[in-house]
Amino acid sequence: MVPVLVFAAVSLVTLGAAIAVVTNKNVLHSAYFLVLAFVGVASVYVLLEAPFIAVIQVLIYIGAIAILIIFAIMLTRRLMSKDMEQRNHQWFWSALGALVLFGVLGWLVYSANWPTVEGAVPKDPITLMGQELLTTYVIPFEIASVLLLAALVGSILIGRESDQESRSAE
Amino acid sequence: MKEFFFNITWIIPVFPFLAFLIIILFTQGNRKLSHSLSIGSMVLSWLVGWGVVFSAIGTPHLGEHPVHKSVPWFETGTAVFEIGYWIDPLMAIALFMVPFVCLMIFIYAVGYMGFGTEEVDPNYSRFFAYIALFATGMLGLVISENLLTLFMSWEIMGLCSYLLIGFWFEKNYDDPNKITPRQAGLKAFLVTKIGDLFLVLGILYMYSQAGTLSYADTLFNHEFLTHLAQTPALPIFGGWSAASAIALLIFGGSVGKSAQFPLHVWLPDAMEGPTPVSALIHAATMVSAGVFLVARIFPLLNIVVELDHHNPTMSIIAFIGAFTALFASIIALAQNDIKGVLAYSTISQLGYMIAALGIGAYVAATFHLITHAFFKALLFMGSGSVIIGCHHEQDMMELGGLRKKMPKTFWTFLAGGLALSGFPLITAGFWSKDEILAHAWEEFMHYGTASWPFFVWLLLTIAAFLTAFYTARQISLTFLGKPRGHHAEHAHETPNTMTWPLLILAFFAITLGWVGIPEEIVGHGNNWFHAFVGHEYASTPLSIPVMLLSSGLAIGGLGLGWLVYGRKPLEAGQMDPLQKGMERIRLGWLYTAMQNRFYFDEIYAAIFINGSIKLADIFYNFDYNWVINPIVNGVGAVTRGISNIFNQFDEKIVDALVNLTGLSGVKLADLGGITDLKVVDGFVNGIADVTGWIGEKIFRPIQTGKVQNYLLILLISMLAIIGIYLVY
Amino acid sequence: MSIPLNWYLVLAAALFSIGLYGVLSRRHAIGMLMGIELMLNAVNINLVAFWRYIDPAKITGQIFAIFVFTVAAAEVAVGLALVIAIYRNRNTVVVEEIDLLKE
Amino acid sequence: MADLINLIENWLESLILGWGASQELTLFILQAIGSVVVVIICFVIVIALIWVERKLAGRIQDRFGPNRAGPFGIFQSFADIIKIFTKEYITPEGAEKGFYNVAPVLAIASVLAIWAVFPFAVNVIGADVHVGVLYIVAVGSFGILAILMAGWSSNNRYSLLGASRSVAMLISYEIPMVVSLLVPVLLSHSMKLSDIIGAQQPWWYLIVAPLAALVFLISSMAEIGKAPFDLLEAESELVAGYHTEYSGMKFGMFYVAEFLHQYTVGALITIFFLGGWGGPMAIQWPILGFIYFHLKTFVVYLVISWIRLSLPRIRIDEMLNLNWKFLIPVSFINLVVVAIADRVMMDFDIARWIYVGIMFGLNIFILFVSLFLAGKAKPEVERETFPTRPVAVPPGTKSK
Repeated sequence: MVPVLVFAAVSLVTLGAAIAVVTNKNVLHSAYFLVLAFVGVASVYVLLEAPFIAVIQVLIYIGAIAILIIFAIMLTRRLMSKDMEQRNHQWFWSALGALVLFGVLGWLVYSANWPTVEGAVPKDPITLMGQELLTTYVIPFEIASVLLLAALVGSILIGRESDQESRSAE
Repeated sequence: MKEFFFNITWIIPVFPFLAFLIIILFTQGNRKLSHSLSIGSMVLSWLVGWGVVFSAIGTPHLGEHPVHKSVPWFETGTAVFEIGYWIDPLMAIALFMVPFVCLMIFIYAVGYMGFGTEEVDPNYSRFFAYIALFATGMLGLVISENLLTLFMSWEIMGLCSYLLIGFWFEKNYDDPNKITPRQAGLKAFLVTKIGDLFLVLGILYMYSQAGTLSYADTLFNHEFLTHLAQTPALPIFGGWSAASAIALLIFGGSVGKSAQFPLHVWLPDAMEGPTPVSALIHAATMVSAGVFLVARIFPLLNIVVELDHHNPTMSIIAFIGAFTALFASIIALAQNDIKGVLAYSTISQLGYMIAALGIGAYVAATFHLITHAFFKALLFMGSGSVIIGCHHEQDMMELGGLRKKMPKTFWTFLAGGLALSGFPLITAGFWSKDEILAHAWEEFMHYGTASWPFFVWLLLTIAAFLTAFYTARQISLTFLGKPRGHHAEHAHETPNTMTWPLLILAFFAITLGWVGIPEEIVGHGNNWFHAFVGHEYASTPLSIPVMLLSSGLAIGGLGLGWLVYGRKPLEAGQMDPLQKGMERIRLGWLYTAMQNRFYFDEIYAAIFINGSIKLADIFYNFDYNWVINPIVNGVGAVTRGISNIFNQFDEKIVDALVNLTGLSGVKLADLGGITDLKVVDGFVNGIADVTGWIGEKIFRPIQTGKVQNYLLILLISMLAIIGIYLVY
Repeated sequence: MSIPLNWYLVLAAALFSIGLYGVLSRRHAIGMLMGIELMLNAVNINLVAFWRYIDPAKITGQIFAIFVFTVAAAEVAVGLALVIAIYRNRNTVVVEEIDLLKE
Repeated sequence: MADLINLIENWLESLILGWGASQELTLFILQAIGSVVVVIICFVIVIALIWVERKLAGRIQDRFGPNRAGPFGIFQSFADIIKIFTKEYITPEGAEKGFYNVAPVLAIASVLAIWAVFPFAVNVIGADVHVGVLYIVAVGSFGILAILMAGWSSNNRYSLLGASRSVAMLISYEIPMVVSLLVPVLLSHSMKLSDIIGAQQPWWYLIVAPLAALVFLISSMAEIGKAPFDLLEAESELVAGYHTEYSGMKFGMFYVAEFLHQYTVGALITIFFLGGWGGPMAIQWPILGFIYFHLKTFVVYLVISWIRLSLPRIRIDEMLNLNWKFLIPVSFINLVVVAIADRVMMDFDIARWIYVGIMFGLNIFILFVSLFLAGKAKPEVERETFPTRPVAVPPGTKSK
């Protein structure tokens, strides 16, 4: 009974925050609601007995991604006052499409027959994960690191002012 | 030795790929090192490639027992996808041609891109990186062992063709109607993507039937093919078999890549790229990939013919090919751009090959594929040499008299031109083209004049004549007579890096045909090409009337061309005698249409581009007017919304229909009023107006440029597909 | 184990749809990015839930979730850099005004 | 007596069970009580620390420090508390009310949450999670969020600038901090805090990995934003940084969070490098472990205070250079070298003290090599030198 209540509370908070993210008129508030949604998702991981993923979720999504997003919003705040319309003219169709998609997904979920297995989680998941990452999944692991490096270099290149620009600014 | 080459076949595309990576990442600053890397990698590929080819030639019964190796590449779920290579005669023949022609073009590009002069291209190194990547794609396609890697290579080439056509992306013209390299690149990319869509569908269909994509289990598995030919296809294909559906879908891919009607529009504009690119991609290799693909799936076509006689698949392919051959050669008659003529001639020759495959002349098509690659690369590089020699003047009306000024270019161009027009006995083009015509003749004899092979044969024969004629026209206008422009007067011969490849290719353009001379002439068992490539398919018997006829057509076309253009050379500013002649017999409108490529670009623009913009407009309005009143406001808003809907319906749809009917009526009446001369122009304009107008009222969110709109459409289409899936 | 797998899946589906709505309807480019983040989170919930309920003995689901994290981090870094660059060059962050593709 | 804390816990447990509560509920109540106790201890410590800090600062700066309220001014902190409680709350106009009020709470919560996983003694552990180290790093990031919130919602340029600066700094200094934390994790083969402490019982990691300890010390001093890294509240430039607009208890919460954070860093260094609760008789008498833990933490706290009171504030470019061009490379090299050395020596099965000696030598070697290399590097910006100003000289005297 307790897990059910906890699940209900967590999912309500997560979904509520998520809805606030996409509907709030102030983008900055949206970003903070995004943090709340991330916390909710992290709690879902805890419920799923994956504490490592939960902590990583907090570390990466809140510690890095959300802060970056908030930072970017602050940097570009001049242009988006909260009086401006925050949704485009196709929002109604988008909402309809999203709803239909949700319906389809829900129907799929309930019509599928999942081969669920009762079983305990591994005793030392982190060690296991480390071993798997460096044996079975070593190539994806390396590719992921290359991807991160590429993203790092790419975002620096895109984001920095070119020499000419900064010179003309002077 | 044989084993050695068969074991390292996989390395062929790796060399240029490494060259690409090194150039693009490290050596962009050093021109010499960059082109050395590019050419060096190609030399290695060429050496290994020919090693494989000659080992393959020395292997008996390679056709029945292809050599193939593969390793698991990745797996998703239970499906394992493999990567590997496949050595059979078709592959060997293509591998004979591709690395060699690529190498010649790479060397030629050194001169063309101005290495060592002050006109050197600013992106010189990048050019060599791109063509190396292109070579990777083509070689990968040739050696690939399954349809998935084939498709991957296919798309690498699509990307390269986009990058290379738009290589001079900063170029702009004063005339806004003239297509810029940037636009040409986009156009090529988008048009071929239409074909690629079909190819993907075909491959997916194949996968859904076979559960694997390797050649060994699909195309070369007779039991599976038989099964495929007896399985009915999806309902949308009518009562066809799955085999024919797959074949047609994959053929759709080659229609795009090989620029067949109706997706031919990109190739002429692709001439905006540097000339080595035109030679490399749009003559010798990439467009041949489409033909190669159809040759690859030939077992599938064969099984369709064997088990399902009434299936129109083959006739569709043959017709599209033959029609393209004729249609493109007609347009080529009236082109004044030296590369434009060659572009249409390429389309036309590809049509020949496709038609040949459509009538079952597998060997002949392969043969023509190889010979055409050599002489068309030669012609393109010759025209590039002319362009460089004449300071980027491409209009043949401004050229002339280059025979003395650029002798090497002239003689090699002449060799290529004769091969293209099929000059009897000595040129490669004669033997290969003759074999196609002979096969068509045989089919037509077999089925009689009321059948489709007759029309195929007729179209191809007329096209052969026209080919000879426009070749003579081009050579006469460019090289004979006196210079008609100041660029031509100051022409000079091009550097050795450009002329040497021309000489080498000219040699092949003449001699390559001798490997496939029919057995009736050289004695039994001496038609080496047929023996190697297709002895499981029936050989084409020599037909003396056809040979005489095609010789006559070639010589006649060349002679007529020379009579019109060469005997009395054109003066500067003089009108094209062909135009004059056609106007005299009241066919001036036809000439205009030919010059304007039968208005295909305009029609496509009116229907698809304007149409979708206009449709987008309407959706936009619809959207906007509807969504202003959110349904959240309650019943009042809902009712108002409904009335709005009716209102919109009245205003937009009903009015639109009324106007449409009215306007169409008016246009029809106009059309009736316009008599003989104005018919075609009026008709074309009428179609453009009507479709444009329909578009204006019906088609725009598709082209808004707004990413969210695209995403929404994506979502809706996905839901629609799910819906269809659920309903079925 | 009193919570059925379906609940998690439906939660993920709802989160995904909400995120999708955000991507499709926000005018602010960063708003769109936030929608994408929600969608990625939904995917991760699915992955971890499948791991827990279908194959808990192995760790594959969690490893995939980690790869999704990396992708998300890379995506957000590049995405925000793009937004900032666009803001600097075109002085806008409204997605609808970023429509050069049309021309 | 030896195990006082568990004694109390067991007594409470039996008491609550005796009242008829279920096992689950009892556990929940005990956890709640434990949390409250930890929080109270934290606050009490902070009250003491404020006095210590001010007294110490006074002594170092040649002053008396607080000396009026009570003997040696020990009641100064209580006077401060009363003052701060009675001050008026001011919310600036145009502030984002909600975030403005939440930020100080979040700031203090992010520090307190770290305490949830601390092992105070051999058998007194709040929550011994598998991923303790990661948890500490992750929870710490909420602090950054709080600073961003405070800076943004105050509707004040100085606040916003301070917040932006601090985020730039905190995010960059998190990298060497996390990387140097990986060294203890690597050496003890676990991310569980209790395992880490257990692994360093005879030999503290301060000796095995002194370089990691040094890097961690420097970067966590930057993390708490104290001098010499206190650019986020540089008075001459930014008034008071992100909490410029705060007053009364809301300011007090930031203030407490800052002190507590410094103490927490002391605790972290104790856990990761100083053997945690380890000490003579600590296992037999867990209460001694508790005392050792706080003693060590307090010493580290004093060291940090000492450093910050002695050094002047550094420029922002120097600060970022120090991080990106020195700390990050050094910490990565250190991590790799330690990993390889550990793996190699694991195969040889050598005596523990030789292992420790080699490790120590390696660390010192890396430190000196990197310092040598850093010393060779030229400063990026040549300082502009101005000609000496003419000085008014009384007539008749000879100017130098």
